[in-house]
Amino acid sequence: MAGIAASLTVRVQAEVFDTAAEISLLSAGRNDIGAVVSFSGLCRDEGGTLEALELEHYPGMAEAEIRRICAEAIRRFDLQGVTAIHRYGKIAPGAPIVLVVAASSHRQAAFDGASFIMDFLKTGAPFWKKEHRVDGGKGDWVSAKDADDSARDRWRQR
Amino acid sequence: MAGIAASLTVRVQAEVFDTAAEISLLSAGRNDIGAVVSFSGLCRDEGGTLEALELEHYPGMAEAEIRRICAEAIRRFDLQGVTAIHRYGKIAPGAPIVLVVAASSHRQAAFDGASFIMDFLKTGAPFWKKEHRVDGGKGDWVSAKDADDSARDRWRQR
Amino acid sequence: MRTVDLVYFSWVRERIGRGEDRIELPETVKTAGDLIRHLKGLGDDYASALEHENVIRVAFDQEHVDHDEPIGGAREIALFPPMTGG
Amino acid sequence: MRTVDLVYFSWVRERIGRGEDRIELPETVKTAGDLIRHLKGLGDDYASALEHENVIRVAFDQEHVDHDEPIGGAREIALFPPMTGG
Repeated sequence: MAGIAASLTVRVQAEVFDTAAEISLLSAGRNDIGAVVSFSGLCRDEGGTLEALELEHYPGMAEAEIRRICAEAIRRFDLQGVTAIHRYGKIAPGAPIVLVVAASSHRQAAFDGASFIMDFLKTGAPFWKKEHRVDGGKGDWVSAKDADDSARDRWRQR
Repeated sequence: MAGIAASLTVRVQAEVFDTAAEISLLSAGRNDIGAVVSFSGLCRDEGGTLEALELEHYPGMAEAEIRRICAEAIRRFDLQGVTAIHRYGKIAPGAPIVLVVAASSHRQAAFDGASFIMDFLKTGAPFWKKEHRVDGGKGDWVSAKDADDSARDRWRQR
Repeated sequence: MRTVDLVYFSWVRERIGRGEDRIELPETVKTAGDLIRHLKGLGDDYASALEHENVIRVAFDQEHVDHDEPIGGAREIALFPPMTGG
Repeated sequence: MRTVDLVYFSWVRERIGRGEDRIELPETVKTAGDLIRHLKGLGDDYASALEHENVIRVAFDQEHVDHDEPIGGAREIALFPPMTGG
């Protein structure tokens, strides 16, 4: 789709978002999109011990960094549109934390685009998770995982 | 999640489906799902020449084959839930043809699960697309692509 | 000889001119490939539909099989081109 | 000497005890790594927060940089642990 600008929407917000509405918005009124892949990241509770996750973020840089990652994905995979939304603040188990939607004329590009954005967002977007426990115990900061660095680095070897 | 059966929903239908509702259904009321990946395949019009795609299918086998593919994905990637819906009949440009939703505790499994299902569905589920043209010209059957076989075969090399 | 139901899809169906047949299976027809070659001898429509044998896909009782698969007790045999769904 | 704004996040912020500082930058502090070592000499809170220098991430004016990046004209410098969003 050279010559037609891809649509890019990035938001960093405390409010819950409407996954469904965001997905339909990205492809609404267009006939040139063949594939839409969405990723929803939810607050997961391991065995009922988590009261909530608290997400701290770096205002300004969080949005700027996600925007840089998405723009790179659009260029690299020739995407037709991307929406990325990341929440901050207290998030209860089962609630959504992040949404990435990638649209393309072809399915592999849409899968790769969404996966690329998530891998770089995990390791590069300035957010930090702290656990609040049901038993009122002092919250721990979630540790970064080596597996997340590895997931990001596989894109550099391609 | 060994010991807890994964949920599997497969439907083959003429009616439009509600992508949004299907995605939320799969994770509703659960706190153990960390990642949900959805793939929507839409009827794409290359330059305004397509009036509609007509999808022929093999009743019975279409659902059975999709179910086999999804069950294999659940086993291989330890998915917590899968929804797969495929339409048949006449489908207008911009309208949805197929939806695959995969839920897992981890993001890579959800991405791989949805991508695996789509790659095998493309090459193994008994559906055939015929083009109806705006100019009324005789419709052509869409040809299978070698690239789709290659996409499927990469899962066998892993 | 025993009877099997054949079903056709997409351009295989269009070229044969109908969506299904019920045929008697000669003893010499042991595999999916044998069946395709047998059908090609039954008339021009079959010969045209099944001309390129290697692209024809076969399912026995709604499961994909290779051309060298023995027909065994299969009751419904489907012949169709490579699939293009999704 | 010139003035820069420092901002901290997550456990770096908690250990230093506040979210931001404004400090005078000595001429000898040329890079992100120099700054981290300089701060560690300013008190126990900084020393504790920045103990393991190699895990500390740095951003100049809201862009990630390596520890050997020259500070140049950066006005806002952020120090934080590895990120855990998504």
